[in-house]
Order: sequence, then C-alpha cells, then structure tokens
Amino acid sequence: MRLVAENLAGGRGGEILFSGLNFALSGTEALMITGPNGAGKSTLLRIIAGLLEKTEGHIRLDGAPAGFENVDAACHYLGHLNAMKPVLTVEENLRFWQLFHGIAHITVAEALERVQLGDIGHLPFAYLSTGQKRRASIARLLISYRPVWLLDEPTAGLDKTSEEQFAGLMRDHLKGGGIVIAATHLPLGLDNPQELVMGGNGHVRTRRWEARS
Amino acid sequence: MRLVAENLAGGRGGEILFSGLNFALSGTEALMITGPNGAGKSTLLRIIAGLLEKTEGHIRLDGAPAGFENVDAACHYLGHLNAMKPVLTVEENLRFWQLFHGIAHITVAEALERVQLGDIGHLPFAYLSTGQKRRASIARLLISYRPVWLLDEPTAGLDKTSEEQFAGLMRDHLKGGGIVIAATHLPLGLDNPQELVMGGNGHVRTRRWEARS
Amino acid sequence: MLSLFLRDTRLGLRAGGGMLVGILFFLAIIAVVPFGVGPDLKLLGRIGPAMLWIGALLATLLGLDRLFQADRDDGSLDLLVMASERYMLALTVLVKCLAHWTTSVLPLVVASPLLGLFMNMQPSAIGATTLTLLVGTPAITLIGAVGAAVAVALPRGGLLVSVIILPLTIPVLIFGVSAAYGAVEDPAPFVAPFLILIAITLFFTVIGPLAAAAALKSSAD
Amino acid sequence: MLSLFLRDTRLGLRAGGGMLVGILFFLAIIAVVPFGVGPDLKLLGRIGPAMLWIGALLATLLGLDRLFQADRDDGSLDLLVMASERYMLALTVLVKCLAHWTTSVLPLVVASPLLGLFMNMQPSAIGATTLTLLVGTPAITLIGAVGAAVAVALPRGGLLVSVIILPLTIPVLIFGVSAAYGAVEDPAPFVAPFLILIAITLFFTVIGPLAAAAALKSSAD
Amino acid sequence: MSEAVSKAGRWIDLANPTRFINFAGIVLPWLAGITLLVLAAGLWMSFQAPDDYQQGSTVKIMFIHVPFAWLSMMCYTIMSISAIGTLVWRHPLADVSAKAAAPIGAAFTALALITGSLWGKPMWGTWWVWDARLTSVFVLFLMYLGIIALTRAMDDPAKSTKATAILTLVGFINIPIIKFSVDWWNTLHQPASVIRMGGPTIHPSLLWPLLVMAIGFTLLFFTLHMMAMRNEIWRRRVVAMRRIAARSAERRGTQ
Amino acid sequence: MMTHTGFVLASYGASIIVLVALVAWILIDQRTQRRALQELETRGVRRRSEARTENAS
Ligand code: HEM
Ligand SMILES: Nc1ncnc2c1ncn2[C@@H]1O[C@H](COP(=O)(O)OP(=O)(O)OP(=O)(O)O)[C@@H](O)[C@H]1O
Ligand SMILES: Nc1ncnc2c1ncn2[C@@H]1O[C@H](COP(=O)(O)OP(=O)(O)OP(=O)(O)O)[C@@H](O)[C@H]1O
Ligand SMILES: [Mg+2]
Ligand SMILES: [Mg+2]
Repeated sequence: MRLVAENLAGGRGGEILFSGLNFALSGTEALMITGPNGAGKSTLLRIIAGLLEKTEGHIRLDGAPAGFENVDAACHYLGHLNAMKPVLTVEENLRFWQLFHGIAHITVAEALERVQLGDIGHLPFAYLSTGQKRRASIARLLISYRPVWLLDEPTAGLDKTSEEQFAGLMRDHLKGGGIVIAATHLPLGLDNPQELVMGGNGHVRTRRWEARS
Repeated sequence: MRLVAENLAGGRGGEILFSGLNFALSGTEALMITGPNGAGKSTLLRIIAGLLEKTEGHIRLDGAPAGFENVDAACHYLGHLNAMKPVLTVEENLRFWQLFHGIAHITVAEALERVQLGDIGHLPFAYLSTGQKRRASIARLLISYRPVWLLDEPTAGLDKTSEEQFAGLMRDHLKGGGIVIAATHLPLGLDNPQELVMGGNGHVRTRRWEARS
Repeated sequence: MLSLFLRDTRLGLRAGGGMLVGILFFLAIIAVVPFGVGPDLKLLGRIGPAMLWIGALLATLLGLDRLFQADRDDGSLDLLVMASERYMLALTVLVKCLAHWTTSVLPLVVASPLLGLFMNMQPSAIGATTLTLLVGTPAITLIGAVGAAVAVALPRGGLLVSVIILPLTIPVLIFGVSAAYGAVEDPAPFVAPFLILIAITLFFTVIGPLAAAAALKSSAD
Repeated sequence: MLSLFLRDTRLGLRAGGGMLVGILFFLAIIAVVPFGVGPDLKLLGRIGPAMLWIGALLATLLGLDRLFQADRDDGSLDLLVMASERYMLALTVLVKCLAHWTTSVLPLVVASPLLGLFMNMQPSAIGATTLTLLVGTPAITLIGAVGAAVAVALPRGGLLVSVIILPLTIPVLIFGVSAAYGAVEDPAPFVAPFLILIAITLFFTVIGPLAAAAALKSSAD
Repeated sequence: MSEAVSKAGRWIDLANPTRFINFAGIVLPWLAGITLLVLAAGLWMSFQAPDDYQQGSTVKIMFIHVPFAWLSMMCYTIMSISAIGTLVWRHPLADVSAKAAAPIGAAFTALALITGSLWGKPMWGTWWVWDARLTSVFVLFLMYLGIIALTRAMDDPAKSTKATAILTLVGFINIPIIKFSVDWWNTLHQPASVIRMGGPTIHPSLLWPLLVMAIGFTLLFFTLHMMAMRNEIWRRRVVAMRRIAARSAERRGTQ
Repeated sequence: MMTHTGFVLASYGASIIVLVALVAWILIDQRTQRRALQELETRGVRRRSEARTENAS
C-alpha cells in the first residue's frame, strides 16, 4: 500500500497556503507535519481527508486493501474536536462510532483498556478531563480498522504516560502495515518518521525527523 | 499581595480528588500544577476561580490592590475553551472582553501586536488556526488588568516561537508583581516556579520546578 | 445506519426539549384561538384542522436549525461526511431527519386527536387531520433539512433556516389542510389532495436528502 | 453591561443574517396562515391577534434554548459567572434576555401593524395587539431564560424542569390575547388583562433573572 | 481542470470580470442616458393619456404597476438563468449577476405590491386580499428577501453560491404560478390583457404609454443591474486584497 | 368617485422614493468600493490574478 500525493496545492478562502507538495508513504511509514501556527497543517490534513477541496494535484492510495480504494474511506481522522456527544456515555459514543464506521477491530472495552480508561466507560463524555477526552477519541481509532490515520495534534492535553502509550499504539498500527500522518508541535515518539516542514509562507520541505530539544 | 490556600479540598461529582492542599504565593511568584490526566488540575483551577464549590478550606488574597479584594475578581481565567465568538472578528471579541472586564491595561491593537496577530484582528475568530485562536485568547489576559492569572494548559497548540513569546509575557506579568498559576503538561519556560504535583490518587506534593527531559 | 438513528433519537429524548415544545405549541393554539373565534363552537371545529396544521408546521421548525449544527460543533459532521463512501451522505441525512421527526414531530401527531377534541372537531375530521399530519409532516422535516444544511456554515442559522424553508413548505400545508377538509365537507375531495400530499412527501424524501447532502459536502471547511 | 448587550445583539444580527431576517420570518409565518385557514378576510381579521401572538411565541422560543448554552460551549459563561463580583449575575442575565428580545422579538412587534393589515385586522385591533406584544413578550423571554439556565445546569434532567417552566408562558399568552381582543370587542375588558400582563412582565423581570442566575451559579462545573 | 480551462478559455475571456468592468464603463453612461429619455417620454405620455371610463384617474397607476409587476418576474427569471450558469458552468459572473439582481428585484416587487395595494383600495375596496395572484407575488417578495438574507449571511461568497443558486431555481416554480394564477383560479385581479394569446385587448391610447413605460423601466433595470454587478465585483476584489494584506503582514510578523 | 388623485399621487410618490433610495444605495456602494480599492492599491496590495490578467491583455 502506498499513499501518494502529487503536486498538491491547497488554501483557505481563495488564498493558496501551500503548493507543489509531493510525498509518498508506504505502509509502516509515518509522516509528521510541522511548522508554525497558521502554516496550513490542519488544512493539509483536511484536504487529505477529503473534507476540503484541493486547489490542485492528486492524492491516491495505490495497492490499497480491499474496501479501502477510496482515500476518504481508508482514513481515520482525529481532528481538534473529539466528535463525541457530551450527554452520551463514553461507551455509547464509542459503540456508535464502531457501528457506524464498521470493520470492527477490537471491542470497545478492550480499546478503553488500551487507553487506560477501562473503568470510566460508563461516565457521560462531558464528565471527563481534557486528557481523558482525548484518550477516548484515540480509542475511536482502535475500534474500527482503517489503514491510514490522520491525526491533528493528537497529543494535545495528554500527560507524559499517555503520550508514551499513544506512541506505542501508533507504532503498533505502523507495524501492522498502517500509515500515520500527524500534524504536531511536539515530538511524537516515533522511530524514524518522515517530516514535512510547512514554512508559513508557502514553502514546504521534507526531511527525516531528528530528535529536537 | 499574597494568595493563600489553606487545607483546600475539592472534588467532582461527590468524589474527593484532593484534600489538605496548602500553598502561598506572593506577587512575582508562579505555581505550576502538574500531574497525570484526571488528577484534578483543572478542578483546582476552577475552584480557585470560584467556578466550582470547594469541599473544604479557604482561599484568600492578602494585601490585594484596591478593587481586587475578592479572589474571583482578581483572577483572569484562561480555560481550555477560548471564550470567543466565532462570528465576531478577533478585535470585536477582544474589545468586548476589555469593556466587560474593565480596568483596561493596554489597547487591543497593542495586545494583538504582542501575540503576533497584529494584522489579523479584522478576521472572524472562526477563521483562525488553532494556535492563532489560543494566542488571541492570551491577548485577552493583557487587555484588562488582573493580578492573578489562572491558566489551564495555556500553551496547548502553540508553536515553539509563540510558546517562548508567551513565556515572556508571563515573566513580564510576574515582574509587575502579578501571580501566575498554571496547570500544564509542558514546561512553560518560567525561571523558578513552585511546582504542585497532583498524584491522581489524592496525593499532592509541592516542590521547586526542575527542568525535565 | 440504525446506530445513527438510535444515537440521534437518544440525544433528542435525553437533551432536547423538542418534543415538549411541539406540544406547547398545540397548547398555545388551543388556549388562544378560541378567543378570536369566540364562543362559536362550529367555527372552531371548522378551523381546527388548519390550526393543527399550522401548529405542527411551526413546531417542526423549532430545533430543526440545529439538525446539523450540533454535529458540526463537536466535529461529528466531519466524520459523517467522510463516511460518504460507505453510506451515501444523502442516506445519512435521511436517517437524521427520521430521528428528528420521531423525537420532535411524532409526539405531536400522536397528541393531535386529543387536541382535535378540544377544538370540537368531528371524529372524521380528527382522523383525517391526524392522518394527513402523519403523512405530511415528514415532508416539512425534509425540506427543513435542506435549509439546515445550507445554514450549517453559519454559526447560528436559526431564523434564516425558517425563513428559507417557510415559503417552500406552503404547498405541503395547502394540500394537507385541503385533504383534511375533504374528509369532512362534502364537495371537497379527500383522495386527490391526500395522494398529492403523499407524492410531495415521497418527492422530498428523495430530493431533500440529496440537496442537503450536496450542501453539506460543500460546506465542510 | 452595554458591551454585553451590544455583543449579543451583534451576534443575533450577524449570525441570523440581520434584522431583515427577523421581519422576514414573521412575514413568512403570517403568509402561512391564510394558506391554512383560507382567504376568508373576516375570519382572518378575527383570529389575527391570536396568530400574531402565536407567531411571537415561536419567534421568542427560537434560539432561546441556546441563550446560555452557546456561551457555555465556548467558555464565555465561565467568565460571565466569574465577573459576578463586578456585575450581579442576575443583571448579566437580564441584559442577555434584553438582547435576545431586541434581536428576535422586537422586529415582530415593529412589523406587527403591517402584518395586521395583511390579516385584515381593524386599526384598533392592530394597535392593541402591538401594544400587548410590546408589553407581554419580554415576559416570555424571561421565563424562557429560566428554562434555558436550568437546561444548562442539568443537561440530562433539564427536560423535566422545562416541562414545568415553559407552560408558564401560556398565561402570558392568554392575558395578552384577551387584552388584544378586549380593545375591539365590546363586552370584553381591555384594561384588566392588560394590567395583569404588565404585572406578569414586571414580576418576571425581577424573578426570572434571579432564578436564572441561581441556576447558572450552581451549574458551573 | 486545466484542459477545461483552455477549452472554455475563450468564453471565460469574453466574460471575465475585468473585461466586464471595462465593458460596463463604456456602456453605462449611454444606457443611463437612454433610460432617462425613455422614462421621461413615458411619464409625459402617461399624463397625456385619457382617464378610463371604468377606472377613472386610477388607471394612471397602471402605467407603473404593470411594468413593476412584469419586471419583478423578469428579474427573477434572470436570476434563475444565472443560477443555472452558476451550477452548470460555474461561471463567476453568473453568481455576481444573481447576487446583484436580488435587491433590485425585491425593490420592484415591493413597488408592484405597493402600487397594487394603492390601486386595490379604490377599485376593490380593500388594501389586500389573499387571492392567488396577490399571494403568489407576496411569496415572490419573500423569496427575494430570503435570497438576499442568504447571500448576506455568509461573508465568504464561495460558501453561499451553490446554495443560493439551488434555492433560486427551486423558487422559480412561483413564476408560472404568478403568471397564470389569474387563469387557473378565479381572483379579483385583472386577467392578462397585454401579453396574451390573440393580441392585446387594451385600448391603444392606454397601451402606448404603458409600453413606453415598460421599456423605460426595463432599461432602468439593466442599468442598475450592471452597476450593481460592477460594485459586487469590486467588493470581492476588496475582500480578497484585504485578506492577502493581512496574510502577508502576519508572515512578516512571525519571521 | 372617479377622482382618486390621492391614490395616484401616493403610488407615484412611493415609486419615486423607493427607486431613488435604490439608486442612491447603489451609487454609495459604488463609491465605497472604489475608495477601498484605491486605498488598497496605494498601500501596494495587489491581487494574485492581477499579474496574470495584465500579461494576458
Ligand atoms: C397588491 C396587489 C396587486 C398585485 C401583487 C398585482 C400583481 C400583478 C402582476 C404580477 C401583474 C403581471 C401579470 C402578467 O404579466 O400576466 C399584474 C398586472 C396587472 N394588474 Fe395587478 N396586481 C395587484 C393589484 C392590482 C389592481 C388593484 C389592479 C386594478 C384594479 C391591477 C390591475 C392590473 C392590470 C390591468 C395588469 C395588466 C394585466 C395584463 O395586461 O397582463 N392590479 N398585476
Ligand atoms: N475556516 C477557515 N476559514 C478561512 N480561513 C481559515 C479557516 N481556518 C483556518 N484558516 C486560515 O488558514 C490558515 C491555515 O490554518 P490551519 O488551521 O491549516 O493552520 P495550522 O498549520 O493547523 O496551524 P496551528 O498550528 O495553529 O493549528 C490560517 O492562516 C488561518 O487563518
Ligand atoms: N464536569 C465534570 N463532572 C463530573 N466529573 C468531572 C467533570 N469534569 C471532570 N471530572 C472528573 O474529575 C476528575 C478530574 O478532572 P480534571 O479535569 O480536574 O483533570 P485534570 O487534572 O485537569 O486532567 P487533564 O490533564 O486531562 O486536563 C476526572 O477524573 C474527571 O473524570
Ligand atoms: Mg491546526
Ligand atoms: Mg485539565
């Protein structure tokens, strides 16, 4: 499986934020998108997810597993918002997304266990702390299978332990042949991701991630 | 001026999260609250802000400047949510809060300049990126004067440069005799803050902040 | 899809006052119209079906503006739109409309016979009105869904949604009311307008979700 | 406080598309009525005041449930509550209600004479209805504000309380309409129900904000 | 995408906004002049026209009422055509045209309603009845206002374009209803006497002033429409340039 | 009964008022936009497509 973006350009409100973007990720590879605030990281992720029109270029998934030929359908998108209803319990929320997304992977209880929310599933989502909310949303990625994960600042609000656990989850996903694309300001603890630095003035450059201070 | 908390206990939904908490901060001092997700950091901040009932104990402000005798009235609270209306422009939002909070400090334009949003004030708030939104909320702290700043994960979503700039703003506030209390998972770049580690199991301990990896 | 329906009905019942407000409207009409009509019970009975229809129309509007807005505010809408490969987005819209109708309009249809009694309507008129409401109100919800989808890009579309859709709901009202009268008054036909009403509902069952889906697709940003 | 009023009116106007939408909304509602009850001018003239009042009820309730919810969702409510040392919270509530009333109900009151013409109402009935609307609708807003505050405080139990609170609007409706008719029809009195209406509004001007403020205070979490 | 552009390039070139503005700059003064002349002539002719034996001097209202009524429908038709242009060819000018026409159409519809009411009071004895013709024109007025509200409600025109176009097209059903309401339902209102099968039935002494006035108001409509379109194009440019200014300023700030 | 000059005058008057208001609004709008454009141009802001169209024409 290969996710290929060719000559991608995107913008907001009629104005181009980046253009001529190329990258190719095969299964087990991760891409980190970094850059200053307002550079267009979230915009790029939303374009890959098919939530925004691209101004130019192509994205395609080569050799995708059956059922995931379409890029949108192959992606899990974890945005800034958690996509959970505050009045429903965590379990109700997750069970809904599992049924809705289909292709169940692990059970809701198991997923909650993995994000250390095992005994909190019965609480209304509104009752969770910020980090717990984020972890519950991360559980959403686990309960239905999708080969590509699109993550927008996934670790915002997580404590150190959860951050490491989440890195573990991402590594598992990569090991299983998945792809991870994450926009972030913080190191994510991945082994050797590609990095895409968005300059905030249309400049884009790709490099290998090196541990930063 | 001294902010004193004595034997403070607080909880959520009838369950005690922490108790027997004591701290005292004089002007120019900062307190960082750390601890795992769900430990009660936000709860503690909301109790200090008067938004939640405390289960036990006292908080008082000794020798406060005139007009700030009451703790609530002396605090700026920056929560997870930005308290801005998406349809209004950044400037309209800030000008509203300045008028509403009173005690104008610096002008809206100046504040926007300080958070590097100088020329973006006329855009509707909804058009900003996550980090820009956060910076706009930080500008809210600057336009009206309050001696105490209560900050809940203030740097979530900020890029490296803005993080440093924000550290500078906090240092200025401290230098001016103010107090900063911040709940955070990330180092904030303050010189020598007190640290309050919340254990997630009712244990609380105070120590001096040491740079962590 | 069943899961979406269940979630939305659950939300509607747990949080929203939609159901209640609909019935409040009926109450308001019953409390207020007799003042205008005076003690003339016959007249009251005559305008009963029209009043029930107007009440139902207005009650359906309430809360309709939040049909997609709520999902957009918490980010669910993104995921619903992204899933359009698996489920046609129009189907998702249809299911959401169905859930909205079940929680906020159906109670009102169920309550309408009781109100008919208060309005001194004949049994046949009561039956006909209830039937036309049952058949016709889904069309209003579906038309409203288009308005709600168009306005979702607005942070608070409220009034605008109603304004856009009210003129479009007029045909539903006309045929609903005339079918209800057709069952009672002799010269007026019942079957013809009733069939038209069914046709309108079926038409909007197809067109409404498609149009709303198109609007939602282009609104995501 | 003026700033809060300005912000909320601005929000109401900007998001809904402006004052235009408000007036348009009532025009649309009133246009719907003749389609329902038929073009009988005499009948329209008689039920006119009742219809205007029902339209006003709808307009007031639209968006009212989000009065505090919107502020809570974006975190503003916390800051409003924290400022209760500077401004009494009840005052804040009152100002918010006033802004809501100005943006969504006042246009109706202003437009009601025009609508009266369309409904073929007599000049005296038009005057009386406008006057009662002006005096009575604030009470509906204030009652609704209590409901909205309670709903914010108890997201899951809110429905129950709304069941108790919202029907309180019915008496306002009844006195408003009966005063409007009192001005036209001879046997019915005008002054008595009108005074009661004023009393209700004054009562809720005091009680409503206090109750809502109490609910909000205890809701913050 | 790029092939489509080159194929349709000629069309877009002919009607690209910059060209349109240049074109409007040349045409507008002439158009405005002719409009004024024809309107003046029409006014003079209407005051010369004899009173009607049935309707007395109120027949003078006809000379404005009927053109306003016609224009209200024509304007909506133009908007519907523009809507098709938006949906099918995605032509930027089509959207501008629809948006610019809406307030003008609303004004003409309001005038048709006002003059009709003012004519109705002496002729029918009432300002307003809910008959098919009047009601459908009233609904047309509501549609105009709804479209205006929708286009104004979003500050990013790209967002409301499609929705407005669809709404406009859906509302077009109303136009035949207005036109034929007098034939389909029996109403108080006059049946068609000018634009009808089998030629006009109206007396020439009234017909000529009416026609001249109608032409004058039509010209007025086109003049105003062109001006409003030009304004709209400029407005969009200003918005775009403001954004660019803001963005470049911010970049300077962060670096 | 045959003279209803008031109604005639009222309808002509109303028409003139509405039309004058419409024309005035369009003219004012025109002036506003022109001013704004000029102001932006003096500040040296250019549209992105401007270079392209200038080359083409
Ligand atoms: C508010 C009230 C009225 C409205 C909305 C209205 C609307 C219209 C419309 C839309 C047309 C164009 C019809 C077409 O082209 O087929 C029209 C034409 C006309 N109206 Fe009215 N009208 C009103 C009142 C009146 C009154 C009171 C009179 C006279 C007693 C009148 C006399 C006419 C005549 C003579 C025509 C020309 C018909 C023809 O030659 O086709 N209208 N009106
Ligand atoms: N809904 C929107 N409408 C118009 N412009 C927007 C919108 N959202 C973002 N923008 C603009 O697009 C640019 C890029 O935003 P984006 O959210 O992609 O940035 P980002 O790289 O994710 O930044 P951050 O690190 O702050 O999350 C910003 O300048 C922003 O002002
Ligand atoms: N509104 C609420 N109602 C009931 N319980 C709540 C509510 N909000 C939080 N809690 C519970 O209170 C506990 C502490 O939450 P709090 O938000 O204070 O944590 P925190 O230390 O800020 O965590 P984080 O680092 O994730 O922000 C959590 O276990 C949470 O489940
Ligand atoms: Mg972002
Ligand atoms: Mg927290």
